[in-house]
This record gives sequence, structure tokens and C-alpha cells, in this order.
Amino acid sequence: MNQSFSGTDGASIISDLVEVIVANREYLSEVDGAIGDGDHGINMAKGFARCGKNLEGRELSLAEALDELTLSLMEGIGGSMGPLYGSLFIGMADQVRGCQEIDAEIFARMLRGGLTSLQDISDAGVGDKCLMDALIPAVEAFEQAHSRDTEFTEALREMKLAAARGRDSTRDLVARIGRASRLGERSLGVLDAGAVSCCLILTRLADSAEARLHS
Amino acid sequence: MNQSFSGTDGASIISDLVEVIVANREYLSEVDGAIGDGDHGINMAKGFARCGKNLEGRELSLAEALDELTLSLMEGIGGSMGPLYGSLFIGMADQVRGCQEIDAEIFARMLRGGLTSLQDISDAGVGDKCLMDALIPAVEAFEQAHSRDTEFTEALREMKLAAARGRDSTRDLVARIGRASRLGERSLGVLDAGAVSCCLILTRLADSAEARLHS
Amino acid sequence: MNRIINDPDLLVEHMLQGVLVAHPELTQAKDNQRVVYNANLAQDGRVGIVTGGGSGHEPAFLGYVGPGLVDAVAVGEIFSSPTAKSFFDAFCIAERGAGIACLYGNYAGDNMNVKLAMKMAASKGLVVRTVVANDDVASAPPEDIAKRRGVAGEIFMWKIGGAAAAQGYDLDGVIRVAQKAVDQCRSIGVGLSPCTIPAVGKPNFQIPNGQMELGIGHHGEPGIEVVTTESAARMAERMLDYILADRDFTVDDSVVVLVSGLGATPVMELYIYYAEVERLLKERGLRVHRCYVGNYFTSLEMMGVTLSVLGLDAELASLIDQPCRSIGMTQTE
Amino acid sequence: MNRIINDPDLLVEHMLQGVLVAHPELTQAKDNQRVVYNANLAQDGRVGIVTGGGSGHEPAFLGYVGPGLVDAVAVGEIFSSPTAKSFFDAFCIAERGAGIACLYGNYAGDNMNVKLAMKMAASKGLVVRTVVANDDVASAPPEDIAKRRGVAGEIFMWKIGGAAAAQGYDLDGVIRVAQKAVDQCRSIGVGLSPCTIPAVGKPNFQIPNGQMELGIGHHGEPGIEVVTTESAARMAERMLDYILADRDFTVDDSVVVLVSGLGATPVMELYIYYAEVERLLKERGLRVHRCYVGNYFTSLEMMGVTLSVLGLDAELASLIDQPCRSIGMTQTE
Ligand SMILES: Nc1ncnc2c1ncn2[C@@H]1O[C@H](COP(=O)(O)OP(=O)(O)O)[C@@H](O)[C@H]1O
Ligand SMILES: Nc1ncnc2c1ncn2[C@@H]1O[C@H](COP(=O)(O)OP(=O)(O)O)[C@@H](O)[C@H]1O
Ligand SMILES: [Mg+2]
Ligand SMILES: [Mg+2]
Ligand SMILES: [Mg+2]
Ligand SMILES: [Mg+2]
Repeated sequence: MNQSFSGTDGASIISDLVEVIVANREYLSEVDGAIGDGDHGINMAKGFARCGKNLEGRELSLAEALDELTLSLMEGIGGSMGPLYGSLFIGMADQVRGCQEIDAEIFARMLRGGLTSLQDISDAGVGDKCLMDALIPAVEAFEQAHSRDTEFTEALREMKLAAARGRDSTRDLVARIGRASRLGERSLGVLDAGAVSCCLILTRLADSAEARLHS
Repeated sequence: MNQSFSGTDGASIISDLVEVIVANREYLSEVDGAIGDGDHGINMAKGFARCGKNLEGRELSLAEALDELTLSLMEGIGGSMGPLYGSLFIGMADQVRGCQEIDAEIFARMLRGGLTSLQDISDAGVGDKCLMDALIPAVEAFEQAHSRDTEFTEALREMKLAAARGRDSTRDLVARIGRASRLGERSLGVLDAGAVSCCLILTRLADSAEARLHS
Repeated sequence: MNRIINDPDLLVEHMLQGVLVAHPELTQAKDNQRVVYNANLAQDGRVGIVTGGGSGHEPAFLGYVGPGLVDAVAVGEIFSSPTAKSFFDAFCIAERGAGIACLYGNYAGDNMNVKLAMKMAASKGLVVRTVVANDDVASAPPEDIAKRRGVAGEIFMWKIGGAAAAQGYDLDGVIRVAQKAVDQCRSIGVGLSPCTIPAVGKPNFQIPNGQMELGIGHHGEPGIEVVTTESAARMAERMLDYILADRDFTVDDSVVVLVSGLGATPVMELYIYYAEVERLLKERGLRVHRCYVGNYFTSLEMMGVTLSVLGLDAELASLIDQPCRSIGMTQTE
Repeated sequence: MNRIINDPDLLVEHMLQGVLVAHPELTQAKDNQRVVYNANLAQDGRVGIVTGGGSGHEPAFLGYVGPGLVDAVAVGEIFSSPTAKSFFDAFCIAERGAGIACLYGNYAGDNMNVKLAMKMAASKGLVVRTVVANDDVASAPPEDIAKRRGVAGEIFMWKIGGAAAAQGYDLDGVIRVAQKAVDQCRSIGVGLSPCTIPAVGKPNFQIPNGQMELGIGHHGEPGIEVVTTESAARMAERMLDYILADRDFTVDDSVVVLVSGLGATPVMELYIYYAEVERLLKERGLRVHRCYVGNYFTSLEMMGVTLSVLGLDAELASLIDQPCRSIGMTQTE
């Protein structure tokens, strides 16, 4: 009944994240192009692809694989995305170090750890039209579902829904952060690129975890 | 019967030339703008206006007034127009130095002297789509009329006609000299700015001389 | 867009190739191509000067590496902060036993990456201190001065900090004078045309023809107002008014002025503009100790100009006059 | 058009105001504002170096006045030769008892005005000799080499001539080496966008977006061909091919390369381009003794680049390495 997945299968879980970002390179840049400078897909794919190369043929724990991803982002991207997503993943890694099995409790701590670490370097929050609009509701949705004793699978589903809703909410927001804030009201009506990439990552992470769940 | 005009009234004759160029500043630039860089009126007016200032309130022989014009052009314009028109006017001045009266014979020598001096520094000729297209036929027309013993007045009229015809001929020429030569065939169909200014100068010179003729 | 490039995704790599073959006095870090440093750094116990920032601002940042200026620079993608690792590697290279002064501009990405780099440095026992340039008066009101962006005034910070390090100042001293250079400097820019990042292929902001954007940032960050383009004289007056309203320069001995083109403005126009600035400063009783007019800190092929004014005391005056040599600035005797 | 100017008819006057207040080491002739000279000219019996040309090419021409370079310069209107009187006045100022080398570029207006100025000079007993740069291979075929225009290679002529004069060469010697610099130099340019003379208000030639004009002149004179814009590598190869086909540089000890932006091309791209040039030269067995990459000779805000290659012998190598100081070029040690 208490579902979990193995903490030793990190390389393949993170490879899934690499795959989804690289596959959405053009789409993410297109979204960024509407109100940003059109390079979000380029930036993200650069760092994630670098990680993909580093993971090839290796067996890593989830913590180790998250560390690899962090390093690739921090060494490969720079800009704001390197430190922001880097902080997110290092914060996650810190919560799963030494964990053989990841259950919903640990997964919740991992998500919160990532968010807290990210908030160390970003003041942004819900409503700023940025990746926080997807991340914060998703983390909270998982935590709430878990605190209601919902099953891991169901909590993951609620996390995905919240991430997607958060992503979509950015359409009606005026950007208060990053390049798009230049546009003021003109940033209305389109999605935020960071929220889109964050939702892609969380969704794939949930699917990867779910596929590996056992009781 | 042997018409002439006084060689002591130079300042007022040259002032007439200044007036016509300054009055046509915009027009000359407009003509240059079609296939050149649109500054012929600016360039010419700058030098001629400078001369106008220097002539103010002075009594000068025709030679002295032409020297003033030369100096103003050479010191004031630079580019190609300074030396070209400067050479024309210094060449004219050299032929009328010390002349109390200017008759058709001297006038013909003055025109030829100007052309020869100009040809010292320019290889251009009829057909190149430049000021030579107005100048050379005009000088030749006056000389021929004079050699046929035509009256001074009539020779001036023939000179004006030839200058205007020469100016108009540039419409159907492809520029072989100066900026407009960049355009090749595309320089067809519009007048050459230098031919226009040259025609204005010769016409006004003829009118000025004619108004002062006495027998 | 019509540009002289090979691959829009490899602009920085290709630029670095050119810079390195053209300037043997610069070297690339062995294990990090995005770190460029002075090849002739003596192991002499002086404070190391590091900076870094996005590319597309050339000669900034790497054009200020050289004797009397910056020792090592972290190089980012176009208009994008270098990685934390690059800042860290630059620290390691510049370290010569007296600590590192990391002198950079106030942008979200740079702040985050420097912060992470300093964590890495701390774990290796490196002493790194920072000065963060925030000279752009247009980017936030005086009560939010810490939010202001760094623009061309960063060059003063490097010049002053680099001269101090060359003279043997300790880390405290270098930080003190570099911070003084920032505190006593104010800048503002005006944009007359947008610029295009080649990988993007079209401008990601617009300035209507015949209009100018006052207070625009080095990456097209929004300015204070968009108005019909004025005469150089009026532009200079308007910009100087913002600068002089923000800080009282009459308390200084004299001022240094830096007029930088944003990339596509002809040098002729920078001098036309400078003539007006000089006249206005004189009218207001300010004496110009030294001036710099040229393309010192650009934004790709943007048209426009930035004006920076630095108030001097005796110490800054002596440091600004020291010799230096680099792609972007060479000063003799 | 959107520019930083006061009055389109007074650009040169206003630029000179700025240049003169910014650079106290430069002076304007008392009775001719269009002559600018090195304020610290010693009365030392050296050959005087004079040049001149239209404005809008900054830092050329006046930016090359300084020790080790040009002594006095005649300043023309935008893209228009200085007056004969200005050339003459520049001769008089630069004369220090050893004659004048007038080193200028091959343009109809300049040729005429220099010719007239030399007549004036002869009547005052001044000895003036000329070298006329004609380095632009695109402007006429080899059999018409005397018709070719002078472009950025003029800078080599000034540098070499100026260094020779500083070393005490007599007039014969200065003319000989300056002529050698011209004879052993070839240049070619490529334009990616037109430029606008402010008094005219619109470009007086066009380059379609996405196309490049190979062999374009510094005032938009027609080039050899207009083709779709290529990679920097292909551009460099095509341009170098023209240069190397025109003169055999393998006979020289080594070469100097000058890559100059035409005004609006980002410095980043000049380095991307230079990396390709360097590679190609190496492939062809040519050794680069020294290179210059930057905005050395511009055409207002035109986008594009010129490539100049100078073949060196021992004498030219020693002269090109001499120190010099000016707005456009400062070389130490
Ligand atoms: N301080 C911040 N906190 C959280 N997210 C941010 C912050 N700044 C920017 N972002 C996110 O970054 C995204 C843009 O990323 P990207 O295009 O890669 O970088 P850049 O804006 O430098 O080109 C935005 O869509 C936004 O979601
Ligand atoms: N070598 C030459 N000989 C005679 N006329 C010339 C020559 N070169 C140019 N022109 C004349 O000059 C005119 C252009 O003058 P202007 O516009 O003042 O100079 P620029 O072409 O330098 O802008 C042309 O229309 C042509 O008639
Ligand atoms: Mg972006
Ligand atoms: Mg970006
Ligand atoms: Mg013209
Ligand atoms: Mg002209």
C-alpha cells in the first residue's frame, strides 16, 4: 500500500527530463520569442543535453543524477536559468541523498527542498509570470494531497494538474520579472516560457516516478 | 556696332551669379538627390554665398570679382566642385585681367580660358553626364557665333541655348563620372546636377553681360 | 538581419577564437574556454581583479583585461551571464595570494552566478569580495538604488580597482576604491534603434524611427520615456539633468566623463554629443579632469549613447590617471 | 534616419568642437578651422606628415594625428574632399624645414585639391611630395591600378610614413617607405547595409537586406557583385582570394592584417571574421606579424568590413612596430 520507487535508478529518471527538454527546444524558444528574447529553448537544451552526455552509460542514484544535472546547468547555461534550475535540482538532491527508496513523504520533501533552495536566490513568486507560477502550486498540490494521505500516484497526478494550471495561468498575467517585464500590459495573452519548461519538467518527473512505482 | 560692357563692374556681375545659385539651392540638391547624394545645392550655395559676403559693398573689376569667387569656392567648398568651378573661374579671370572693356572677342577668350583651365584638372567631356555637357557646347556656340561675326547679344543668346540643350541632353545619358556612375543604366532619365548648375551660371552670366552692353 | 557570422549559436566561441589569435597577450583557461585572462600575470601577491558578463557588449568585458585593469574575465553567452563555474575559474586564475575583487554589474543572472561562484570559492578557501556597479540612474529611483543596473560606469570601477591593485593596495583597499568609483558615478543611456541577437533573428524590442528611448538598458531594458529624437544638445542636457539631479557632483574636485556609443552610432556623433556635455558641465561649474569618447561598452548594433560621470577626489584622480593597456582602453605615461 | 546631431549642415564643425575639447593634444589652425594638428609638434627638422579627406570616416582621418603618425590633417565635409586651402594650410603647419609628405587616398576631389594646394605651396617655396593610396583591389583591374581608390590601407601608409619621419628619415626616405606601404598593400571591403548622410536624410544607395555588396567603396561606390550574405568564413575566403590573386604575398617576410568595421558592425563580428582570415592566411603559408581589428576606418553607420593585407620586409616590420599615439591607434613600447 505504501508506494515508492527505487532511489538507485537516477540516471534513467534524469535522462527522461533531458529528453523532454531537448525535444521541446524549438517550442520553448518560440514561447520565449513572443515576449522574451526567444532563446529559452536554446539555453535549456544546451544545459540538459550536456547532462544527457554526462549520464550516458552510467548507473547513478537519484541524488547523484540530480547533482550531475545541477552541474551541467551551472556549468553549461549561465544566465539566470543555470543558477535557478541548478538551485532547484541541487535542493532536490540534498533531500534524497542516501535514500534507497523514495516514497511520497520523501518525494514531498524533495520538491519542497528544491523550491526552498530556489527561493534562496530568487524573490519571485506566484503572479510574477515566471517559472514559479508552475512550480509553487505544483509543490503545494503534492504536499496537500500527501498530507490528506492520498496515494503517491494520485498525488503525482494532482501535482501535474497544478503545474499545468499554473503554466496556463501565466497567460493572463503581466510579467513583473525578467525581459518580458519590459512590455508591461503587452506581455498579456501569452504563456511564460519558464513556466512552460517547468511544467514540462515536473510532468515528466511525475510520469517517470509513476512508471517506477511499486508497493 | 562693336558691343561691349565695362570690365570694372565685376562685383555686380558676380553678385548676380551668387544670387542665382543661392536661389536654386534646394532645386540643385533635389536634382542631385535623384542619382547623386543630394548635396550639390548645399555645396554650391555654400561657396557662392561666401563669395556674396566678400563682395558686399566693394567695387571690383571683373577679373578681381572672378578671383574672389574662385577663392570662395576653393576655400569654402572643397570636394570636387571647389576645384572644378574654381578652375573655371580662375581661368576666366586670367583672360580679362586689366580689361577696361569686354567685347565679344574678349568674352570668347574668357570662356575658352575657363574651359581650358577646367580641363587641366578634369578629363571629363561631352557625354559623361556632368557639367561639361552644358559647358563645352556653350563655349563652342559662343565662339562659332562670334567667328561668324554675329552680334555679341546674339552670340550670348546662342550660348544660352546651347547650355540649355546640353543640360537637357544629360537626361538621356548614362553617368560615366562621379557618384551617379554607381547606378549605370539607372542614371538614365534624370538631369545631371552639375550640368544644371553650370547652365544656370552661364545663363545668368549672359543675361548680366547683355544688360550692361553698350555700343 | 544581415551580419558577419558563421553560426548564430556559436558566436561567442568564434569571437573568442579571433580575440585569442589577434591578442597573444590574452589566454583562455585550459579547462574553461569561457575564462580569458592576462597571459602575463605575475605571481606577485597582488589583489586579483575579476569581472564577467554577457557577450555582445564588446570591447566590454574581455577588452578590459590587461595591465592596470582586469586580470581575468568570465565570458557569457550574448546578453546572458557567464556560468558560476566560469566566475569561479576566473577567481582561481586571478588569485595571487592577496584575494580577489570581483567587480561586476548589477543584473539578476550575474548576481546569482557570482553568489554561487563565491560559495565554490569559499569551499576552496579563496577570499573573494565584490563590488556591484549600479550606476544607471534610469533603472530605479534613488530609494531603490540597490536595484539599479550597472552600465558603462563599470569601466571606471575596473580602471580604478585595477590601478589600485597594480599599486599594491590590499583587498580592503581595492574594494574601497572600486566601491567609491561606483558610489561617485552616475550613468544614463539613450537608444535610437533596437539591436538583434543573431540566434533570435529579429529585434526583441522596438524603438520607432524618429524616436529615442531615454534610460534604455544595455539589453534593451525599458527606459523612462520614449520621445521624439531631439538635438544632441537637448539630449545631452536631458541626460545630464538626470545625472546631476541624482548626485551632487559639486562636492568633488573634478569629474571624469565617459561617452560610449552603443555600437552603430558613428564616432562623429559621439564627439558632437560630447561637445554639448562638456559645455553643460562647464556651465554648471564642473571641471572635466579627463574624458573618454568612443565605443567603450556597446549593445551589439544598437544606435545610441551612454553618458557616465564620475566625481573625483585626489585618490581617484591619481588612480584614473595610471597607465593601462587593453583592447578597450590604453593609457600611456 | 535617427541620429545624435544638432544641425545636419554643421556636423563637421560640431564634431571638431568635441574632438578639440576632448583631446587637448590636438589643435585647430588659428585661421582655418578645417586643419587639425598635433599640438606638441617639435620644431626639429623632421619631415612633416600631412593627410586629409572627407569626414564621416572617423577615427580617420583626424584620429591618426599624433606622435609617430600624422602631423596635420585637412578636414573635409562629410564624404567630400577638404579644400585646397586646407591642404595648403596643413602643409604650412607641418613644415619643419625638411619638407612635407602628403599621404592621401585616390579620390577625384582629393587629387584636385591636393594638386591646387601644391601649386600654392610651390609659390611659397614649400617642398611637398605625395603618396596616393590605391589599395582597393575591387575598384579597378590590375591594368588600371592607378585608378584604384584608397581605403583602410591608408592607415598603413600613415603608420609607416609617420614612424619613418619620427626616426629622422629625410623626405625621399619617407616617401619611399610610404609608397612601399601602398605598393605592398591590398584591401577589399564588403557592405551589408547602406549609410545615410544626415544632410541628405536617406541612404543614397541601397543594399537589399540579406545581401552583401562585395568590393563596395567607403562612400558606397559600386562594388564587384551583390550576392546573398554568406558565412563569415566564406566572406573572408572570397575577400582574401581577391587580395591574394592581385599580389603575391609569399615574397614577403610576413604580413600585417587590418580588419576594420564600417561603423555599425559589432566588434564581436570583426573578431569572428578575423579568426577566419587568420586561419586562411596560415593555410596559405602566410605569417601574421601583427594585426589590427576594430573600427579603424568607417563609413558613418554602414554595416560591413574591410580587409587590408600589407606585405612586410625588415624595414616595414621595424616601422610598423614603432610606438604611436592617437585617437585611432595607440601602440606602446
Ligand atoms: N528571478 C527569476 N525567478 C524565477 N524565474 C525567472 C526569473 N527570471 C527569469 N525567470 C524565468 O526565466 C524565463 C526566461 O528564461 P531564458 O529565456 O532562458 O532567459 P533570458 O530571459 O535571460 O533570455 C522566463 O520565462 C521566466 O520564467
Ligand atoms: N571630374 C568631373 N568633371 C566635371 N564634372 C564633374 C566631375 N565629377 C563630378 N562632376 C559634376 O559634379 C556634380 C556633383 O557635384 P556635387 O553633388 O556637389 O558633388 P559630390 O558628387 O561630391 O556630392 C555632378 O553632377 C557632375 O556634374
Ligand atoms: Mg530568453
Ligand atoms: Mg537570453
Ligand atoms: Mg552630390
Ligand atoms: Mg557630396
